Formats: sequence, structure tokens, C-alpha cells
Amino acid sequence: MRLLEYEAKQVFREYGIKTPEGVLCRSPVEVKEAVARLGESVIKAQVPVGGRGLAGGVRFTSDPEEAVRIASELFERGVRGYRVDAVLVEKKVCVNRELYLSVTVDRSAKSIVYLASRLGGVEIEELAKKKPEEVLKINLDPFIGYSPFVARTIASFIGLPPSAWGEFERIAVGLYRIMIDYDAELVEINPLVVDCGGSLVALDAKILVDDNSLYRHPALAGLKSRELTEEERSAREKGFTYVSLDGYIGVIGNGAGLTMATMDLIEYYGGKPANFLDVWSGGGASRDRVKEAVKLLLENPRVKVVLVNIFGGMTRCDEVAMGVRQALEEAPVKKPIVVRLMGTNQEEGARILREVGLDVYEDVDEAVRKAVELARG
Amino acid sequence: MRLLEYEAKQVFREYGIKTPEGVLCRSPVEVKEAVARLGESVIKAQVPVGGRGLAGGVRFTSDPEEAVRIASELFERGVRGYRVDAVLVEKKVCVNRELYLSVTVDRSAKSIVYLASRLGGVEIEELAKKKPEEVLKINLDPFIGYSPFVARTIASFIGLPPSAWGEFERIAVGLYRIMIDYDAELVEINPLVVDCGGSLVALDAKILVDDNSLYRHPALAGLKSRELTEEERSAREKGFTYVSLDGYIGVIGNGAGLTMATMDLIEYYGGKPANFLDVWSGGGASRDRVKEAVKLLLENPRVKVVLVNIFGGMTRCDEVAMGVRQALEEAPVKKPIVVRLMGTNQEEGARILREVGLDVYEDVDEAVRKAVELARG
Amino acid sequence: MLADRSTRVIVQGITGKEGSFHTKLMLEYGTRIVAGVTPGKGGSQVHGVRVYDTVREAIGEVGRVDASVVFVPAKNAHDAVLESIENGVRLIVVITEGIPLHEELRMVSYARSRSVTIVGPNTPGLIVPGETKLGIMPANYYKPGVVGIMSRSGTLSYEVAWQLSRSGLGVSVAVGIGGDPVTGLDFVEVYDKLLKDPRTKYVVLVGEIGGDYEERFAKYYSGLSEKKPVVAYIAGRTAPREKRMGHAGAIISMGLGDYESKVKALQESGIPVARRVSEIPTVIQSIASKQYF
Amino acid sequence: MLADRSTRVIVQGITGKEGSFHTKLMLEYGTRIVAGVTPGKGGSQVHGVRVYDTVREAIGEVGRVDASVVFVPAKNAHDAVLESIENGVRLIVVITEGIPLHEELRMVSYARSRSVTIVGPNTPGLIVPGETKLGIMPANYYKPGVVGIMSRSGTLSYEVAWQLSRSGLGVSVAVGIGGDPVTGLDFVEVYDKLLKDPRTKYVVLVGEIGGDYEERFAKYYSGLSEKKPVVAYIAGRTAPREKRMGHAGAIISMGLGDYESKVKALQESGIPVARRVSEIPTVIQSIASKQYF
Repeated sequence: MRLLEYEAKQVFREYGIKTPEGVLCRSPVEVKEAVARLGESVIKAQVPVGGRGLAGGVRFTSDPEEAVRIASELFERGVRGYRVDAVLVEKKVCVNRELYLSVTVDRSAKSIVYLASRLGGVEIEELAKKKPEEVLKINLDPFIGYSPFVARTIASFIGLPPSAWGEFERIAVGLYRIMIDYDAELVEINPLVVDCGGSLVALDAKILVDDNSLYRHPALAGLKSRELTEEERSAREKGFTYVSLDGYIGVIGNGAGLTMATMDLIEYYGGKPANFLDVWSGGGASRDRVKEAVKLLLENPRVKVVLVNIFGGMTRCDEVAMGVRQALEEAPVKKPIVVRLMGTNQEEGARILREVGLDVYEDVDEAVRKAVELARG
Repeated sequence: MRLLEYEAKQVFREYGIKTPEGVLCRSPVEVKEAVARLGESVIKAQVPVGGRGLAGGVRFTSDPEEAVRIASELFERGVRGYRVDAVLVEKKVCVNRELYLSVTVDRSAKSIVYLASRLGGVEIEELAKKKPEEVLKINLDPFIGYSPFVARTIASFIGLPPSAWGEFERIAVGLYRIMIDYDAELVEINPLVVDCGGSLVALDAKILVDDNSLYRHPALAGLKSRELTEEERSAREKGFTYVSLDGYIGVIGNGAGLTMATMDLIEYYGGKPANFLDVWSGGGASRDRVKEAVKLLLENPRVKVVLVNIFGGMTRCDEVAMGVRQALEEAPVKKPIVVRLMGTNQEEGARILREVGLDVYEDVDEAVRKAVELARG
Repeated sequence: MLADRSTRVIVQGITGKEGSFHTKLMLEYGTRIVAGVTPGKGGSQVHGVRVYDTVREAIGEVGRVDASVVFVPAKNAHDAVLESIENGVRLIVVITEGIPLHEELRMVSYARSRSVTIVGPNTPGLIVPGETKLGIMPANYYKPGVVGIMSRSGTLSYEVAWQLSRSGLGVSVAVGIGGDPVTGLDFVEVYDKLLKDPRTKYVVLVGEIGGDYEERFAKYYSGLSEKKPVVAYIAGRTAPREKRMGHAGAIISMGLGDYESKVKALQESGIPVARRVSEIPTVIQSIASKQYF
Repeated sequence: MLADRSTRVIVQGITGKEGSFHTKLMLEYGTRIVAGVTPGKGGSQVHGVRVYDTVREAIGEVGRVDASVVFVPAKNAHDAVLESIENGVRLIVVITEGIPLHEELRMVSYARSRSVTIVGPNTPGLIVPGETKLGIMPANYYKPGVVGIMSRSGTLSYEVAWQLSRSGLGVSVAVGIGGDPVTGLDFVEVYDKLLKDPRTKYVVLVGEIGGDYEERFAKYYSGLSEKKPVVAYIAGRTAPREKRMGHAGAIISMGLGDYESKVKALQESGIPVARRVSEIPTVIQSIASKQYF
């Protein structure tokens, strides 16, 4: 779960990390007033997704009237498909140097890692590939965690003068504490700047919270849904793992890997998946869950054909079949449904579905080819 | 540094550990009122030392008049040489079972360890020697610290019913948190009782805080001095490590081991040391420190002879000698002083002292024999 | 391999719905389950298996325990794993899904420091067809054979097993390393074990987007002098960036872990990448036909 | 042994009063000090030794570093030790006194897990007379010879060294394990090293009240088949219970670590315990006269 920039910056300030002077605005009028007061400003759309700069979500102005135009545009059009409910207006900072600093999880080393560079404002993974000598990586031993020498080692690497080390140590330990206290996957300052007065300021702020830990952070858990499209939100409310895609073949699978593989296979055979929907729920796919999933896709106007791919193992295929059939009966919209069934009582399941005229397959390739063909219709 | 029982119990309560109903009293009148209110009570002298029960510092009564007598006696006479400023009056608990539980540092394993037994109220080290099968010892991996299974393992070992495990887990994790938050060496509940209602109650409470960590606990650091006798307090105020003993030969050494060895040697030759005083201060013993140390002992009425044992290494013996001589000049009381000198400028130091008629030795055995002889003399 | 029919297993969280159900299936498969553990349920029985309150008690009663299969819910799984480690269990299969990231880090690092093997978390477990099963995979799709499977996915690996079984190649052993960002085993470690397994002639790697397990395996593989042939399949070619595709581990973020990078790394190391699961047996057979021994 | 004249040493906290003073004395003794570290003082010099801001930088400039001598104040010593461990230093001599107990626990346990040797904390360090000195002991009282000293005390061990030196036996190596409750090395580990040291013929153990290092050594010693003779001296016979005698480690508490228990354990293991320091050389000479080889 990604915190919005202004939320992340509030957390930063609570941990003693300086951020630019700024105001959160929820209307063009507020933006106008903010720019009038702050002078040369940056207006940043608050959306839970990266790449906002390239998409026009970050704009500079010192003119309050222009600020109104920019803000109206952002509020109306949104950024990268997300509605903009708020923009952060910040006083432009006089920048001396741009640095990079983050704390994240090194999956390979299975430890927390600091990444730092004297080159800020760039994507760190790209930089690490192109100029590895410019990126310092310090893995924290899981036994020890953070200790102040880590901050000193980084400060010395990025060439901060010893007079700034105290301030830098506060930032470095702040990032680590946020990482732990918020169960974060990533806490990033990019760029961290040395301003013209020699102070260290976080120009941007990114905090990704581990979804599996959200139960320990009830205040954040409620924010999760804003990362979702409307479509995703209603699917998640029904308890499915769901991601919207831009195709037209609705996909239901059980298990994340199998569902992704089904999407890939659709594309392989020339179709385009409309979504990722995993009905898996630990105990196998029950009749009701399958029914709800199928209904959801049938009601989705983008979906032309629904493809159900169940490799159940323990799942009872007659149950799955009953779910599909009930969905078909209950849904007001009629669309073709292709079902691939594998698991206990597979034959019985196939019989139930063939009774109502559906295509049922054991071979997944055949099922996908059929769905693609029907969608071309 | 040892917290008083009532302080430790206050900490316990803050960490969710139940203690008996009680009142801290600073006068016999308060004790009387407390016993009148509580009925059958235990009156416990609050002194920073163990063995208080055998020394008459823990008394039972239900009679307010008797309570006055007991309290007056405790306040007047003190316990084990410590003044009693307060007594804790607690309602007697109806006890079903007595258990033992503590967290401490296992010096050998270099880790934190839980000790538990179904036999409470006894000294655990004695029990561990006599009936090792009755003591469960769980060393915490320093990497992991406490995890709830530790509490379950203990609860199962001491035979608590699963219905009490939740309460027991709260106590077990409480002890661990106190250990960490207070930089403790030991956190002990002895006995931890199951009362007649089935609740777990800490009848006694012991928290030892690591002296080296007191700088992180300013509120506690101020309490340290109450563990000291008047004599020790004034010596510590001068910056010496000092312990009062009951003999008559004043001992000044540099380094803890050497000073202890000097005490032992005095006893070996038939004398009795009056104190432990270590002048060591990192950089070696300076003239002023030596002067202050010698004056302190000269002024102590128990001291008949002062023995200075400096094995300096880096220490300049002429400096030490000047310190001794100045003390001799400044102190109003005249007592014999024997000096053993070893280190840089040893000859010069010896000359300075012999000038004023003092005995100076290189050999420590000779010096000690002389001091013992003078004390007898 | 990691386990065989003599492996003595306990089930942690045995009294829960899943734990109980899969205990039954494992017993039917022949897995030697010697005890179950659920705090507070000591003294009861599950499908004839005696339940204890703590791992320490269980071991005290039944003696040596080689492995634990963990069904304990996400909030308590970390504690259950530590309990097994501290009591000397050397192999821990963590079926549980949804364990907080930082707890996974702690438990995985700690296990490493104690040389304990963790399979998972968020894994279907491991199976040695015809020998034993420490997990939840549907055993009827795993016919004994010559192909070792190492997979980050659950149901997808069942599909692979079935394709291999019906093709006649069969499965020698299948290990689910788990779908989370941090797992106890990675492909390199499982492959090392498969190299030493006499039954395994070929290896299928079932990867997915996110992380760099596949890339690191490719690098490792290309540096080996002795190897068994590997065929890979990677799920998630059509997955968008920065969206978590079900598994916490299946997310392309910070430019890391996209499909192309993985396929490129594998192919450059001489590992063919099947575009469809159903191709896998064919690719193996074509490799087999080129081997002259 | 732990160090010799080729050992490349850095000094952490080199610009402080003690650090600077003892750097001078160590250099005079011949210790190969290749760099100093004090955060924020990088670029300066101390007695001709170049100072760096971090251990990483120091190693980057001067290359391999075998050992560090730490004079950093108690509040920061833990961090300094971790810095050296993380940068691959294998031997760390911690002179600093007064480090909080729980930080000692952490750094000592961590060093063990990384197979790094910590001498101390709260130690005078170690000296190999005629070779090198990583510490603060007055070297002129240590004549090269045949007796290894392992001690929990500082100045008392100088006294022992002097008694041995003037008796003609001399010192092969002296290691101060430190006066705190938790130390990096214990007597068992030092003795193991002394057993392998060809110069060491006899060993003096200088113990004190508190803890059970002496008891554990006695137990270990009695189980050895090959050993070098040990003579012990224990300080604190006249110390009262529950009073800390200067050293944090020198306290008899919870019935643990009194003088009698230690002497009994040592004597039962065949280790003579001298009642006075000045007896030690005599006891060794009497052992020597009974050896027929």
C-alpha cells in the first residue's frame, strides 16, 4: 500500500525529517491562495502511483492565476487514471545538491538494505545498472538492524561535510524507524536535497506499506482501497484478488500463478485478458465464490467472454459447476462462458455444465483457444 | 541498582502484571490506618537489599495496634544496616500455589534467560543445584528475543491450565519488556502466586538495573545513592569507587582487581580492611585524586592506618607521592601511612615520601605487613 | 532430498480446518505424522494423531522430529516457526499465507543462521511422489518420475505436475518455494538439492514476475560445470507494472522483476523458456532426444 | 596467538585523550598501526597515523586490517564495534569501560555469530611481549618468557606480569578478558589459544569474584587430556556479598560467584590457587621442578 506524498511527508516530519513548506489543497481556490502566499511553487497531484511527473502531475508556477488553471485541470482530468482529490502546493526549494536515499528489503539477501547515491532524482535501479559505482548499498544484518555507523558510512560516501552528519544521521535513523514502525517495504527520499542554506530537505517522499501487515495498522488499512479502480474495489469487497486489465476476455482462475498463466495464454492465442481474478481462498473454490466471480465478470461491460480455469486439486468440480450455472441463471446479461475443469468430481462437473450448453474442457490450451475464438465472434 | 519493592511493583503494574492491594506508608500512623483498612496484612520494610525477611523486615499482622509497634520498630532500627524510610503494607493474599519466574542475563551463554519453577519462594540458584529438574531455563536467542512460545513452554512446564495462559503470557512478555526498557540485569517475581481465585499475582518484585546504563535513565540514576552508606556516598561524590568494610586499615588502590587483592592480602597478614577505594580514572591516578582519597581515609574514625597501593603502569609515582604528601599536610588528623609505589618515576616518588618520614615499598607484601603491624601497634 | 518416507513430521496448527483436513490427506499418502501441536488443545486427537500444547512437549513424548508442517494463521505463524527452530526441528514447511514481511525476514534470516531449512511461506509444500508429502498439493496429479519441479506458484505447479505426469515423464520431487517476496529457499538452493537427487534427471523451474530469483538462478546455472537440464516457465507476461498479482511476491516494482528480464537471463544461460505450460513436456523430450547417454 | 608483529591494526577513537596517548605507546612498542578512525576528524593525523572518518574509508585507503583497538566512549563503543565487524575486522580489542550491559550482550553475541573475536570490553587489551601490544598495559613490566596470563583484572594483571618478569619466568602472552559481566572471550577460549602457542609453557589465571568463568574453566580443564599447567589467583576473598567491587562483573549475587566456590572448583580440577600474587612464580617453579621432561 502506497501512502500519498503528503501523508508520507507528514510521517517524515514526525520522525524529524525536514520537508519543504507546503499546503495541502482540495480546491483550485485553495491552490491559488497557497501560491499567492508561497511565491514560486510546485503543485503536485496526490495520487497513489508513480510516474506522475511524466504524466503532467507535477507543475511549477509563481502565478496564482496560472495555479488555478493547473489545479482545475488536475482535479478534473486526474493523473494516470486516478482521480485527484488533493494537490500539495510547496514553496520551491533553492537546491544546492540532489541526493538519493532509501531503505528497502533486499529479497535476495533477505535483509533490510540502505541505498544511497550522490546522484538524486533518478531511478535508482537504472542508476545501479548503469553506474554501479555511484550507488552505495549497505545491507543491515537482521540481527543488528540500524546502527549509527551506517549513516556515517553513507554520509561519507555521498560526500556530506561532517557538519551535516548529525542532521543526516537523524534522517537515516528516521527512515529505518519508519520502515519498522510502519511495516514498510520501501521508504524513499528521492531527491533528498541540500538546500542553499546547507540544510537537508526531503523534496519527495515515498512509503510503501506491506499489505500483509495492514491488519496491524488499522488507520492505513482503510486507505488501501483508493489504489484500486472502481472495478477492483467492488471485486475486492466480494473478497477476490482482482486487478483490472484493458482487454475483453474475463479471467477467473484459482491461485495467482495459474490465473496469470491463463492471462498469458489468452494473449498467446491472440486475445486480450480483461482482468485478473483469483477465486482461491485457502480451502478451495466454493460454489458461492465461483458464482459471485462469474456474475461480476458477466456484468462488466468490457468483458465479451468469461473464461474459468480451475485446476482444483482438492476443489470439487461439481461445486464449481454449480456455481457457474447459478451465475448464469442469476445474471441478467448473457455472454459466452468457457470452463476448464480439473479436480475431484471432474466428470460430474462437466456434465452439469454441458447440460446448460456450456463448453467444458480438461485441456487448458483448448479452453483458451475457444474463448479467444468466441470473443472474436 | 536495585529498585525498592514498591517501585518495582509500580513498574510491574505499568506492564500489566498484577500485585497485591497495598499502601506505601511513611509513618506508623499510616501503617495503622492501612492495616485497619486491609485486615490481615503484611508489613514490608522498603530497603535496597535482599535477605530482609530473615532480618525481620517482613511481618504479618491483622491488629492495627501491633502494626504500630512493628512499624515504629522498623522505622527506628532499620533493616540490615539500611534506614527504613517507607514500609509497604499489603493485604494478605489467599495463595493457592507459589511459582517462580525471572528474566536475567546468562553470563556464560551471553544471552537473556528465563528461569521458572513450580516451586516458588525459594532461592532459585539453590533450587537449581539441588533439584535441577524443577527449574526450567530458556535462553533467548539474542537475535530473536522474546516470542510467545517461550511463555507457553513455561506455562506448560509449571503446569498452569490453558485458561491461565493468556494471563501468564502477559506477565512473561512484561518481564522481558521491563528487562529491555529498564536496561535490567534481573527482573524477578518470587513468588508468583496463583491466588484462591485463580489469578496470577506477583507477591514480591525485584528489578536490578545495570549501573552502566543509568545514564539512559536519569530518574533512576538519582536513586542510586540510597544503596550506599553515608561513608560510601561522600566517597562517591568525590568520584571514587568506594565500598565500606568493617575493618580498620584504610585501603587505596588503583584498579578494582588490585584493590581487592590488597584487601585480601591485609586479611592474609592478619589485619582487617576498612574499605575498598579505587582511585583509577582511566588516565591513571592524578595528584589531586590521590590527595583527596588519602584525606578521606585519614578523616574516617574507623581507620587506624592508611595503605596506598599503586601499581601505576603509566601513572607517575612522583605525582602520587605529591598527592600523599599534600594530604598529610592538609589533614587535621595524623595517622600512619604506608605506601607501595610502582610505575614511572618510582624512585623520585619514594624520595618525596621518605623526606616526610613515610614508609615506602616496592614489594606489596612488605607494605601490607608493615601496615598491619602499625595498626596493631 | 529434503524428505522421504522415514521423515518424522509434526503438524503445527493441526486442529484448524486446513490443518486437520490436510493431516488426513498426508496420512493417507503415507506421511509419517508423529504428533500435532495446537496451544491449549493438548490431549486431543486429530485423525488419530495426538495433539500437544507445545513443540517441546511433543518432542518430549514422541522423540525425534525431523520436520514440521505449519498451518498456523498468519498472525501467529512466525512464533510457531521460531518454536520449532528453538526445539531443534531442521525442516519447516510453512503453508501459511499472508505473514507480515518483516516477520518473514526475521524468521528466514534466523533459520539460516541456525542452518534450518524453511520451505515457504505461502507454499503448497513439498512432495516426493511415492515417498512422502509435506504439504497440500493434490497428490494424484504427481506420478513418480524423473522431473524435479521448483515453483513459486501453487496451483500452477499442480498444472505442471499434471502435464508431466500425463506425458509419462512424471515427477521426482516438487518443491514450492513460496509466493512471498522473502522465502526460505530460493531456486539455487533447491536446484543444488535436485542435482544430488538420483531420481531427478530434468528440472522445471516455474517462476513468476517480481523479485530476481529467476535472474539469480540463471546466473548461478551458467556458472555450473555439472548440471541437469532445466526448462523454465514464467507466469505474468501480461501483468501490469506496480500491481500486485495475488502473490505478495508477484509485483514488478522499481523496475525489478519484469517478464522480459527473466526470460532474457534464463535464455542467455542456456535455459529454454516455454511459452505455455503444455509445451514443457515437449521441450524436455526434445532435450532428452539430444542426449546421447 | 591472537596477534603478532605483522598484525595490521587500526585505532578507533584515536583522537581522544586516551586513544592518542596509547597510540603513541603502542607505536613505540612496535605495533603496526595502519590507520585511525574518528568520525568527523578524517584527514588529520595522530602521532603520524592518518585518521579517517569511517572504518570503510580507512580500509579503502590502507587495505587489509586485522584488528582494531577501541577507545571510543561507552555510549558509542557498541556502534564502533559493529562498524568494525561489518567491515570485516576479525579481532576487536575493546578498552572502553562502562558499556551498557544489553549492548555488550548484543555486540558479543553478534561477534560470535560472525566468528569475530572480541577482547574485552573493559580490558587492558593483549600483549605478546617482544612482538606487539594491542592495549594499554605498561609494557616494561612484561619481559618475554614462558607464562601466558589470562585475567579479568587490569592493574592486577600488571602486578602478576611484573612478579613473573622479575622471577625470570617472563610472559609469553597476556590477555585481559575484561572486567564486565559479559565479555567476548572467556578463560576456556583463551586457554585453548594458549595451548596452541609454542612459547607458552605455563598459564596463570587471574580471576575475581562474580560470575562463573572460573568454575566453568575448572570444569573444562578437568576434562582435557592434554594440558599445560595452570596456576590461579582469585581476587575478592574479603569482598562482601551484593556489593559491586568496582568492576561491573565483580559482584556476588544470587549466590553466584563467591570466592570459596571458585577456589573449590579450581582445586578439585587440580589447579593450585595462590593465596598471594607474589606466590605465583614460586608455585610455577615448584610445578616445573616436578616435570621430568
